[in-house]
Amino acid sequence: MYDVINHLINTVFGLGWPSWAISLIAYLLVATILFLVAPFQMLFLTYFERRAIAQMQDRIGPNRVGPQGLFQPVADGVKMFTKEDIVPDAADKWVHLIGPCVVVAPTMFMFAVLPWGPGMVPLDMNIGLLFFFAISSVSAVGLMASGWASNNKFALLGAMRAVAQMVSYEIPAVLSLLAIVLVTGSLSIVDLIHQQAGLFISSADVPGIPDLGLGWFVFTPVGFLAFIAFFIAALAEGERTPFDIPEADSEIVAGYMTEYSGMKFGLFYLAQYVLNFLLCAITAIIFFGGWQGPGVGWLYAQAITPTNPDGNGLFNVLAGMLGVFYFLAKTYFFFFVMVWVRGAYARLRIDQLMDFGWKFLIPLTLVNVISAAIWVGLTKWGAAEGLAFVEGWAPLMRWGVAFVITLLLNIAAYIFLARVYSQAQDERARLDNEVLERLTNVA
Amino acid sequence: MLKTEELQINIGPQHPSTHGVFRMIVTVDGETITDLKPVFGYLHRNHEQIAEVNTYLQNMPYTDRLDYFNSMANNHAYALAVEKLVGIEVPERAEYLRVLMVELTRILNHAGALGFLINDMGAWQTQLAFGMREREKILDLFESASGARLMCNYFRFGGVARDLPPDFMPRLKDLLIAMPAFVDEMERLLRENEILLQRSENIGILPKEVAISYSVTGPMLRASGVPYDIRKAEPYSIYDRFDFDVPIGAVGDVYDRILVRIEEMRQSKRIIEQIIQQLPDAQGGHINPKARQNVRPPAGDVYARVETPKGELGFYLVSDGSLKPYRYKVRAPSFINLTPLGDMCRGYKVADVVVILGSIDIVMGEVDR
Amino acid sequence: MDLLIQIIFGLLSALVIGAAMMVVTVRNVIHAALWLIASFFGVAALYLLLEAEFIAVVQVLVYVGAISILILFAIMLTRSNEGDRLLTKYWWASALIALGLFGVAFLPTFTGTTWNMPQPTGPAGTPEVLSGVEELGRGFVSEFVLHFEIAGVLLTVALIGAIVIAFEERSRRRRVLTLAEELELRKRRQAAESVD
Amino acid sequence: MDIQRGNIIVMDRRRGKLRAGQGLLQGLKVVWDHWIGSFRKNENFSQIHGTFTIEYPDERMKLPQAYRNMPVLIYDDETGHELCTACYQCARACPPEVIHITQAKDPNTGKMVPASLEFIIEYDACMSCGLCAEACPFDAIKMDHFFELATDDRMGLLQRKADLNRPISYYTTIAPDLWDEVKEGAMKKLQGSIKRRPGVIGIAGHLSDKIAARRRELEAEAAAAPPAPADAAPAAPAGKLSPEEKAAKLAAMRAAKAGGAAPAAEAPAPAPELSPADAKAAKLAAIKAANAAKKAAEASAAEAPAAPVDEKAAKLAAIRAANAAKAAAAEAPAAPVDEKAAKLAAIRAANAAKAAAAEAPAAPVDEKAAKLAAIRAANAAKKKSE
Repeated sequence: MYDVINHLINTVFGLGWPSWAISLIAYLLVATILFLVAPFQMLFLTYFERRAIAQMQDRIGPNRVGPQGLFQPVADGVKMFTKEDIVPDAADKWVHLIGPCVVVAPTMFMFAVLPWGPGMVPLDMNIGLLFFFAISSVSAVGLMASGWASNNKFALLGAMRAVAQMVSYEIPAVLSLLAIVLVTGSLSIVDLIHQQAGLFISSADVPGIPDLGLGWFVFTPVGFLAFIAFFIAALAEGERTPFDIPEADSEIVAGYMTEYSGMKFGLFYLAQYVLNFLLCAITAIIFFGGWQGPGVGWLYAQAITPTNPDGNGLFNVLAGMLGVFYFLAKTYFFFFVMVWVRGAYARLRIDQLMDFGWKFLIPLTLVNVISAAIWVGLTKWGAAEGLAFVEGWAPLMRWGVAFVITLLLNIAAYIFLARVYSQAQDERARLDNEVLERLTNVA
Repeated sequence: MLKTEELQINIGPQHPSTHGVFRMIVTVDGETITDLKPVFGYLHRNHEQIAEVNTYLQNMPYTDRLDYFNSMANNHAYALAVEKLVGIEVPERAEYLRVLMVELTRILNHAGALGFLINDMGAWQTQLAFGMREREKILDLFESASGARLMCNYFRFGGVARDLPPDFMPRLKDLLIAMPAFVDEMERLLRENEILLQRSENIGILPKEVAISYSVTGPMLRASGVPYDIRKAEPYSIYDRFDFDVPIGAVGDVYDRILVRIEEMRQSKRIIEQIIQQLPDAQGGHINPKARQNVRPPAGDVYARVETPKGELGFYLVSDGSLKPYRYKVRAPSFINLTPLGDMCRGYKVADVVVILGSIDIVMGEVDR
Repeated sequence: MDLLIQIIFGLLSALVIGAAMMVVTVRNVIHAALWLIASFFGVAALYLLLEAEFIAVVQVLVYVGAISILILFAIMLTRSNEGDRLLTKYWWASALIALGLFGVAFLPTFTGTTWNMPQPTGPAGTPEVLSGVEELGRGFVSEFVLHFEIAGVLLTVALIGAIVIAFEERSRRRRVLTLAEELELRKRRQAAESVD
Repeated sequence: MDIQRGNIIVMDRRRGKLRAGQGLLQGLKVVWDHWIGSFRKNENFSQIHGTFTIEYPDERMKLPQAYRNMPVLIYDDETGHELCTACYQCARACPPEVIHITQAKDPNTGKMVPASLEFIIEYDACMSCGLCAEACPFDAIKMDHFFELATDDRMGLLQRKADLNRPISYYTTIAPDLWDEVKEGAMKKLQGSIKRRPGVIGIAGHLSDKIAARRRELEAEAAAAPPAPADAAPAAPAGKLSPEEKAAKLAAMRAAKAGGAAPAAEAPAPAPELSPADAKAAKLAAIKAANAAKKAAEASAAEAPAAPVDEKAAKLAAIRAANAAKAAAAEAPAAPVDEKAAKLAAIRAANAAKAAAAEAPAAPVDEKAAKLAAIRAANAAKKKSE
């Protein structure tokens, strides 16, 4: 973007503007595009969700407004905008107003580090992953503020639940990402994607494997478990079924949104769906290679010749388009999975949700971090790090041994934890003998 | 030190999951319920008083409006009561038609009830949609036979309003092909789902003794482990001709209620299969031609009861020899099953209240009357 | 370029200081907490301006995402005493004390620093001073391993302490018996009586 | 508990099974199957997959014949005669009591005729139970399949006879089998009641061509038969002439003359003498006036739906009839015997006026006027008779 604008202003018009002005313009442009993309994503996602879930329930879903009902979200948006904005008398007006804004803003921020295709990233931070999660935690403040400002029991309860849930499920999410970061040794999202080239997660370790763009982390035991854990945590962070407790309509009406109407209510929805999109996108990027896929690397390679080291323009564009297609396809697939899960399951209770997060998911991801360490040790380390016995092994052998060991470890951990967890659940549900005994003796 | 206060929360009468205009005054300590007081009467429609100014037949369509899910079963109970009072014979074929309709009602009620229960647990209506799909099919059958989907008004004194239309039986047979698949699917969705198990297992336990002392009936009672089914205990109509099992629960929690309902759908299907076999041989028409609809029963009183999908529905009628009942009393299963709600919810979490309420399977039209 | 950065710096500093002022002057505790969060944000932005991305992100993650939430929770779970007077009779004394303490803290920095702005690092062959994450990680497990471990132990102790307190609290709380438990209790009592 | 046959099953809770997510995967599988299946339509009852939505305004469900929504009245296509005989069985059977019937009367004799004059069903309170259709011994009231009844008018669901009338041909399109079952008996009964219906009574009010045809038929009969009673003469022209405004007006004027002018001329003579003969004459005059008024009103009213102008004429006629009746009644107090006659005449005049008013429902304004006239006539008659 910078190059294009620089060329346009300084070469075509010859204005000779300083570089900071041009980068400012470039950033503003990119930001504007992203700000436009985000709401459209949200609109499409709501339509997509409604259609998909309707089909899962043998219905048709919205199909009246526009072709196949595509403009239904637009109609909903018009409704939201024209609705009266009601602020309760007892509410804290300013905080009530700021709440939804603070919820929406971070989700927009998160677009800053999201790579859409090869080379298409607004800002390649070397700590992009950390940035992503740091920013996402900010929206908790907005939830808290709006729940408190509504001056409503249900709203406050919903906000408390939402924040508690977000804070606790950030831990398994980050821990499962930590395993991946251990394997790759980088926090940069772009780096993560580049490492997923090749065939299975081996292109870096095993030479001579063709670059099919299929070196996704999900194909390793470590990556797979991390993916499952991360996706569950993402469901919880995005307040999706079965973790949509903050807005459990059968208990606390609509949670922190109870006292909102009109476009403020719409902003919460915007934030939620954009966050969902981002979580799906980050899942696709970290575990499924983002824009990596068969053909992207090949297209790039086609154009690069000694005379033209940057590649041919047409092939670059084609590769970019294919990459964006792969990325969006994966992202929408994960959103479909979210919808799918929503179609199939009931909701957990808040204490069960906390139990699951703290007693099952966090231990599991901790074990997975250990697995990741073993994986790194077996595939990357050598005598220098104190692992002399792997020295003689062929790369494929090392890779295979690592695969088997981590797989066994993860499966064992999963079964063990599942058993312990379900036993704990049974124990909780049974009659509390101790208390009964005590009470009997009192009498 | 942290201290929690007891807090009163009103759930309802305007609340998304109270199954109508129903209010619960919940006293909570933290998230645990210490007391729950059900408040009803918001939907009171003066049903019993209206019935006393109507003639006997005119009350038939009003009974549809009691439990609008199972209008056929309500009609059955009322028709039985009046027939007992007047002494009307019912032809065999009419009895078969009656039982067929009532068992279909049982399936549709349980399909809907399970769907609503899972909805209360926070599912996004998938199970409800599946249940509603089967319910719609059965309602189509009802419509072709009686003329209406919900307010069937199909039963008459001495039989049913009209015989089955010619396309009824083929469609019913089609439906019975789909039914096992549907029930199995429902079971697969509900029975082993870990989330659902967490939400329903050992929640809202109603022990046997308490259930009996509250005179709870229907699937609620059977889930608590009491094998009491009026179809077996006091076979009315022609229920003694059919072979079916009575499912009971082991613990009496929400999960058992789900299981019992699923199994009852299977048993109802069994009964319907037997009806299809035996119906062609049945004697008589769809109604006793000698039966007058504008009955003038002799002075006296009568109590007749049936096993509706929700429990024991009884009609108590007192006649003074005129065209209109002198006293008309409904023993509504929803209402009586609702009474132990407060006790059942004590000690559980707030989120469990809606699940326990959903597992009772109430219809406010019947509770408030 | 410099001018722009100066302007941004000025704005951010104004935000930080203004928000901090609001924290201590607004009457509503929740509003104060929200202003505090705004101030944290400003600080994070200042870090970004210094090209210390990692620190900025950690500032957001820890202060905005965690600590402020903790503060909000704490405020909401305790009783609010709104309407108390903000300025006591001896406000000047507290102001003096605060200034004195600030001076004590600031004096060494003031005297010990050579106030020379570091030269902007050129593009060619400069050491990566602030690309930080890896150096930070290495530092934690090599040079500062002791500090790191001590901090870890401290946090673990705090965590366990919190759990212990929570468990004590739970065991002390009046347990509401469910219907089944009550029935079981009644049975047991009857059995105990019949034995007597 | 005494279980006769069958067993008691204790539900298996599958305890002790390791629950590690298999149940969740099963649920996903079920939903996935439905998602895959949803790309085709669910055609029949034996399927559980596929969309089963009926996109209502575009596609409609085929309603079963027995479907019942709201009750309607049936009339015969050929003769235009309604099957309803105003026997009140439906009104008695109706649980919410929303059926209101007025029975028609023979204008000449004043006797009840097996036809309804007005038939009102309050659709807004109707509970669609179908008991009225079952109770009807003449199969005149049937349950319609039309269900799009929503209206924004509060009185829009108060259905009068004109709104309720449906031809048999319509009913056979919605429920052919049900009609076949009852067809024979119903038509036989209809023939019976047609015989007992004089004039155009019992023909659905909106079928003006049927009414005209029937009237011509009657005329032909009258012409063929030995001279009709002479007293009917003043009204006769109305029937003979084509149903036009002028004719109606003329009839009304004549009626007024007959009713008002004739007795008025006679009035001075009998009044002072109070002789029984005069009283008789007065009575005769009154009756004549009343009959004439009635005929005129009826004739004009029958034409009313055709054109609003005719309605005006009817209104005029009604008013005149009322005046005539008033005038006739004015002669009455002469003798106690006459009083009775006069009263009768007055009441009849009032009825005639009412009937005339009731038959002109097309335009509410005129209807009001006619009603007003009728009420006035009734009041006047009452006053005078007292």
